[in-house]
Amino acid sequence: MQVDQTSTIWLAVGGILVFIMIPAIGMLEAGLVRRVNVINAMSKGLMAFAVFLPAWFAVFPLYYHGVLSDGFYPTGEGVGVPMYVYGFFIGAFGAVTLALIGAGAPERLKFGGWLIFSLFFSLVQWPLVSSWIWGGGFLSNLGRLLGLGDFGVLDFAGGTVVHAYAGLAGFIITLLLGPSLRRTRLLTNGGLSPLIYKEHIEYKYAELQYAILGTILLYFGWFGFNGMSTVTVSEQSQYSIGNTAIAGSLAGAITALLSRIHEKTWNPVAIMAGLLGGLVMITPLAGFVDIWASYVVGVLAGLVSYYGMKFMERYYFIDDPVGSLPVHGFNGILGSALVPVLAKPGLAPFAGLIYGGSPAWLGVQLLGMAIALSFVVATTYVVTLLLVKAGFRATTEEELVGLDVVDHGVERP
Amino acid sequence: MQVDQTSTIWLAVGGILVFIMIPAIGMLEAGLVRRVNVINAMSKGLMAFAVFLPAWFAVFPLYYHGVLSDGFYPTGEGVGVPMYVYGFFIGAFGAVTLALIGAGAPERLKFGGWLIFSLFFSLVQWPLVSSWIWGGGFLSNLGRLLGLGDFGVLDFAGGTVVHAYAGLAGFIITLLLGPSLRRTRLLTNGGLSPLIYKEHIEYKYAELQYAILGTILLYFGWFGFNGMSTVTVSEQSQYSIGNTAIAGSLAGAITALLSRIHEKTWNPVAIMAGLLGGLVMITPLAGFVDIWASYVVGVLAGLVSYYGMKFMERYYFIDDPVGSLPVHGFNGILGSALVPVLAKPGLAPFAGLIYGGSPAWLGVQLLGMAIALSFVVATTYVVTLLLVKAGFRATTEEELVGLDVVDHGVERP
Amino acid sequence: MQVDQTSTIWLAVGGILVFIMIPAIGMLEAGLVRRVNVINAMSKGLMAFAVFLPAWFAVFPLYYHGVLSDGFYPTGEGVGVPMYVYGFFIGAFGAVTLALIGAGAPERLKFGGWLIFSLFFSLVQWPLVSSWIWGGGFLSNLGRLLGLGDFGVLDFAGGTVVHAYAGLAGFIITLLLGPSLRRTRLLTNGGLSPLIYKEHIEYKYAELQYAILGTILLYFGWFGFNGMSTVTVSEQSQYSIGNTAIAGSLAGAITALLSRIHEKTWNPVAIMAGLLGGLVMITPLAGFVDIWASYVVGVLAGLVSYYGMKFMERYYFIDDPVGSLPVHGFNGILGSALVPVLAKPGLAPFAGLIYGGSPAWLGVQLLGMAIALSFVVATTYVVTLLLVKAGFRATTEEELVGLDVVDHGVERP
Amino acid sequence: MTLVMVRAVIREDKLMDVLTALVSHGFTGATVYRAQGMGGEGGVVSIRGSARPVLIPRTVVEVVTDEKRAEEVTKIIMSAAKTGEVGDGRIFVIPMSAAIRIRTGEFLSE
Amino acid sequence: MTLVMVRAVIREDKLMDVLTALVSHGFTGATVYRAQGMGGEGGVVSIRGSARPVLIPRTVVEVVTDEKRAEEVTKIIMSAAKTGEVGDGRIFVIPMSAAIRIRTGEFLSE
Amino acid sequence: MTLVMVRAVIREDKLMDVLTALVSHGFTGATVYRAQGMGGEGGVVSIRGSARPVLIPRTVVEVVTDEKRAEEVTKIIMSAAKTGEVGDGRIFVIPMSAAIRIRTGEFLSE
Ligand SMILES: Nc1ncnc2c1ncn2[C@@H]1O[C@H](COP(=O)(O)OP(=O)(O)O)[C@@H](O)[C@H]1O
Ligand SMILES: Nc1ncnc2c1ncn2[C@@H]1O[C@H](COP(=O)(O)OP(=O)(O)O)[C@@H](O)[C@H]1O
Ligand SMILES: Nc1ncnc2c1ncn2[C@@H]1O[C@H](COP(=O)(O)OP(=O)(O)O)[C@@H](O)[C@H]1O
Repeated sequence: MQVDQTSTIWLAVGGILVFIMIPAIGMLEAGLVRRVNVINAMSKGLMAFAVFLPAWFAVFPLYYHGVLSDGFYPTGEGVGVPMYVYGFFIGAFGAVTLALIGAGAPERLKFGGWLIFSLFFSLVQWPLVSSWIWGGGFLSNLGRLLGLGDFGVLDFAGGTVVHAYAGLAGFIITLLLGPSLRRTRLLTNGGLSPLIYKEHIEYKYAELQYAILGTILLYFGWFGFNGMSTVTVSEQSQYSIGNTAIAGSLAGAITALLSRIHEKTWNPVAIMAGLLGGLVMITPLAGFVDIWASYVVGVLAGLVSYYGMKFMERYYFIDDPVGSLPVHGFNGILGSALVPVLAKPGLAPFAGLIYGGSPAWLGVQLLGMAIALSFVVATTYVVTLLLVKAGFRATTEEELVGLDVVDHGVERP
Repeated sequence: MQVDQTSTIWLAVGGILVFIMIPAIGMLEAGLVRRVNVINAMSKGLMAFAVFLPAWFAVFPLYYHGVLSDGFYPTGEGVGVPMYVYGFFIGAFGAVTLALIGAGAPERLKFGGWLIFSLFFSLVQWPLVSSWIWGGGFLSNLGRLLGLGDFGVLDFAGGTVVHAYAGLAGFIITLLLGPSLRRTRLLTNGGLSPLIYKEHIEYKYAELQYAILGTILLYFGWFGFNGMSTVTVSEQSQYSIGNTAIAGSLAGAITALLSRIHEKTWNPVAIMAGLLGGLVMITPLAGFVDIWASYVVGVLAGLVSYYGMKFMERYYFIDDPVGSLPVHGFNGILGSALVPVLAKPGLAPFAGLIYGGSPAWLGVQLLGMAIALSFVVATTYVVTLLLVKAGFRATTEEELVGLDVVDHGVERP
Repeated sequence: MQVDQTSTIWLAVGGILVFIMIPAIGMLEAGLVRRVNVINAMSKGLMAFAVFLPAWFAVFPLYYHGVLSDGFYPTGEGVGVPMYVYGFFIGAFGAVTLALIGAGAPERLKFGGWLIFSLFFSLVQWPLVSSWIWGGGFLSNLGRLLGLGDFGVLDFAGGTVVHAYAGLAGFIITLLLGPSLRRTRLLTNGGLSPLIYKEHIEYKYAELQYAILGTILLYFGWFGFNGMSTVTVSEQSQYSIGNTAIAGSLAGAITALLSRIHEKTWNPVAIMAGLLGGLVMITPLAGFVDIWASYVVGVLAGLVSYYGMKFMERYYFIDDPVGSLPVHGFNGILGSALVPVLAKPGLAPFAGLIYGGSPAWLGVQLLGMAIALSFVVATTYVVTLLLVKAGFRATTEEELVGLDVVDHGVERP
Repeated sequence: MTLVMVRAVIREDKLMDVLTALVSHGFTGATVYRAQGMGGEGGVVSIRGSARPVLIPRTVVEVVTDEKRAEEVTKIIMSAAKTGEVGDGRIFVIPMSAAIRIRTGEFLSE
Repeated sequence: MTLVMVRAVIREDKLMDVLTALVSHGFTGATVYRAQGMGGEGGVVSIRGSARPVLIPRTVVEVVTDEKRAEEVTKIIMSAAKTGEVGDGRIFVIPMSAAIRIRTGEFLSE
Repeated sequence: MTLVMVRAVIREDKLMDVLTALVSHGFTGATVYRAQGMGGEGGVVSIRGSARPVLIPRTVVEVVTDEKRAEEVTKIIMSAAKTGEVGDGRIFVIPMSAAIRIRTGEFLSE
């Protein structure tokens, strides 16, 4: 087989852009947690690829043999992308997923426990689940298996495989870890006793700038994430890129406006939630839909992200300061569900409902998502339970002092 | 039409690189303003693309129809770049312009007012002005319209369309906002009364590191900005890239030296002004001139940037802590004016004066620049006046407390 | 000659990625030095390219004529990469080397002295040494010169030309500057007197986050550094990229583990040393070895980086807070020495020992490395000695107050 | 007239309330410090068996005034800083022997 | 009972030791400040001919207690903060006239 | 001999001048704090109708000395910190009952 040079450049550059998103998620988390957990958050960003990539390169050919042939990822007749370039591109998505899960359950899981989860994720969970959809696995053929036509679960760049996955897994972990001291007290209507006050006051976004930097690097990398998921450089590339530019931006503008309306302030955390939420929702759709659809998605994602975050804040037992469940979970699920609705023939292999497509696809898509995500939830639940049992939940004392000191021996003045 | 794959990669990657410059300008501003405006500066960086991109994708085909055909940007015979990839590339330049204007008028315009200006800029002002030069508009045909030959305004990557534009627009806004408290007192020879002292002392570059980070990301992105403005990958690409590497660097070395001479210190703010000033001045020339010219430009830009900043500091009524007018305005204008002087035949469509070119081109170029920039100045003036009238000028009190609290509700310890 | 478009994109993008590593090294240094030297460290990162690039573009055609022909870098029959694109790519490596040397000798060399060294480095030292190996110079033909066959020194992306070079040069400078006050006192068993206590306490990694950011940008850029050193896009590209992804990550995981074992904490500084050490060791090998080899390299580099740093810490007269000698020097030398051992036929021009290759190559490689590095050490020694004689060693007082104030006039609160 | 220094250790987020209350009662001068406090039960946690005090972010407001008005200042601060929860802080009153305005050199008595 | 404020200027890295020692002796309240110190010989360097004081990072621990226990507090701090090297710091004892708990308004006598 | 604490609230950028002046007169010990000040007119602004105090960056220099030399210290600080503009700051003198050197345990009388 011959090397398809332009596709290889496309995926190599794409993988590099996605790569920077991995530690950027650590930056984002660092800006939204207590000051005493900043180094812990950034370290998780580094370890996400340090653990995932070596594991992934060793195992992905086993899981992804369905789409590899002869050392190449076949992109056409007689030409292809060398296997390890393709593996690098896909692997970067996996490490992003891992980093996102980490950000969804910050401040209370000890580092050793997190690394054990990371190993399970890297060797088994993600390779398996992602291969079901992207590696030629059974969910990509679900329609045929069920006798519902050629339809399979379609996920352009990871609405389900990355974002809904991470949002739900992070949610399960954060739930099993139990809320932080602050949340517990709010839950039990306890007052501002010294210790809880300490937690409370240290959430004042003392280093919000890192969250902004993380958001910048994430948006930048997302053009590789979505933009280069077309694999080949084609007319489709203009949609994967243009839609990404529009949906994230518009959603950020929407949440900015909503924060102004409801909070009388242009809340930067809301702006970031919107930008990222818009990017998440367009992810599964980016190369499959027309430009106008990204405006619809942008507005929807703005609403989902803003009200989703406000909604979650009420439930004190869910301690998700980064907004992982609303931003990644909700938007990822809704975006994935919209694929069989908005997909444009010519861009996607099948037509969406609004283009007169078959409702069977929607059924296949939703069923497939449910299967994949249930598996993620169930296995994450079991592993986390074991970790909590094994003592990797930080004690109240450790939580208070902060993981920077407890896990990393770093005490910044 | 067929997709020109290498050009499409070139412009997609270029657009992504330019994209990161947009929020990087917010970082740069954050490092040079008072500590109480850091989050405001970074938020403007985020909103620059959040507002501009959705607006731009909706309107640019109307303004740029002159260079689009059949859903493609025609780069040659029968091949082309898909329209929305081209639109993304150009659009990123627009958002950079908007972010630069914001950085040129920091700390005194309330966020709501800034967003209103952003809308006007995104829907009307920039699409119109940029299309005159880059979209096949009348300034690109000015010579023919005036019967002065085939000459048009040539601006390789935005010396006029981006930098002179932003430098002048920011200047107008900063002028109409009136100087900050500190400047006002210096102006009226008032002393170090508590309030003015507060402003004074908080300008001590407490977080200069963000300006350095911003500068790094800007230089990085500038290789897409200038480097990939060749549209196709050709011999010209080595000039657009090489000249960018040289001119910015050399100008930074020059300003470093000048600061050592005049201030007895290697002033990091001067170094950054030089690096960026050199990049600005080479921008309109990058792909049109030979390598040696970038050395000339580097030296010139170093002088203009350093002495320009020192010169502006005397005029207390111009409150431009980021140095937008000298760095972007002066260098942008001078660089653009040098196009018909230094352009090398074979690289540029016409020969510059030093290669025996026609003085008519210089006339056309200067006239065209004057038309474009006058329009920018006039419309910016009107819109800003309305905003000031509408109460979007921060009051002295708000200015003192800082926009982070006033506009974003963020108070960092 | 015709422009090879895909190679030109590959090297342009590669050069841009390598470019961001230059200032990133300043960030890395900033996070590991005393708080009063942060701006100095970042400024060195900026000046590394501000000085190097203008010098380099002027002189490289003289040194590199061995691989240039007719304005192109010949990559094949009748096609090529435009000379200044190639020059930009290689030049970025030179500026990285310069920045690394600076980071290896922080906090005690005054800025003016550093700039003088930078000029010598940029005009003479690096162009010369690098051309011996990469520019068709005598070390690339050493085997033939010695009658030992076609073998030459092979250095895929700069194990010797960049990392061993920088590690040793930085070591020589730091040695000649003499240890900092803190080290001196530890050396003479002096106690915690006020001044030495001040130094001691300010090494508490107050701004460790910049080191993490620097590491992130370095890893990101390293995909251009190693990944795109294949020049053409080919099957080799999957090794240069895949091996880079694996070796750095695995080494980071190893050092994390080692720090947990020895220090009972997941030390972020150790993690960074591992990530960078792994990248360094794979650098000379990246495109020449099979995927499995990067696992071997990852483990080796983890061990070398961790124990190397611990080993150096004992020798108080070597004051290398950034770990430049162990991370860049040791790993760079070992990685380069492994080329004639691990090189896989088909990827590298000759077979390594384990593939039945000739031991003569190993001899040629080691001899060549010794020649190049001895020259670096000797010339660096002479120049530094002159600089110290000329008074560019900061006095104890200046050292204490910090170079931010002394050299840059910046005093952050 | 004797001067005293009223030094209140308060919750960080009560600062603006306290200052505003002071100003509205005519006390326009104060110096403010960031500090950390250990106090009451709950301030010590044990990490791996060894006790480790937990420091809580605090703000200290220092108002110099004459002895007679000290009680008023104390009351103003107390009512503005109080939440009723453990950890509201303390007010310390310290006698002074002199206060001088640098600008004029005058000795202050209020 | 008269109260005093014991104010110790200590090395930054002795803070946890000092606080732990205080707590283990039953003194659970303290307020902590970051500061910088100039002191003893070696605190002044000359940069380009002009003297420039070098400030060393310090932590200040403030414990209010009654006069009789002040000596005990002083001793606890001294033994925990001492290294024997120049620069260990100072302890200052300042008389106070009142201490009030904001939460309850009660006057404290210990 | 009685000791006093001379506590000067000065402009942030006068710190080095003040310390240098102190050293050159033989006072080599001092402790320095970052603080924020509210004072005089102009320290309060109104944001959306409600008063909000504006805090100005300040530095506090604390010099412990014996009562007799307190005036000298005060004068040194005053002349070094003065600009003549509103906001130059204040000097407070606080009586102390003891000062101890941690390293040696000796009671200091100067
Ligand atoms: N003995 C003390 N000396 C100095 N500061 C104290 C002392 N006791 C308490 N404080 C300060 O007062 C703050 C509040 O005290 P705490 O005991 O937590 O609350 P409360 O007074 O409401 O019981 C502490 O955080 C500490 O800063
Ligand atoms: N006269 C003083 N007034 C206020 N603080 C002082 C005074 N002398 C020393 N200090 C503080 O005590 C710290 C230690 O003093 P130093 O003289 O260095 O040590 P030692 O007491 O061990 O000789 C200084 O850093 C300073 O903060
Ligand atoms: N009553 C006070 N109590 C404590 N600190 C005060 C008091 N009055 C002033 N200060 C401090 O002194 C500083 C300068 O006071 P200000 O009134 O602004 O200047 P001036 O004394 O020159 O009129 C203030 O910023 C504040 O820190």
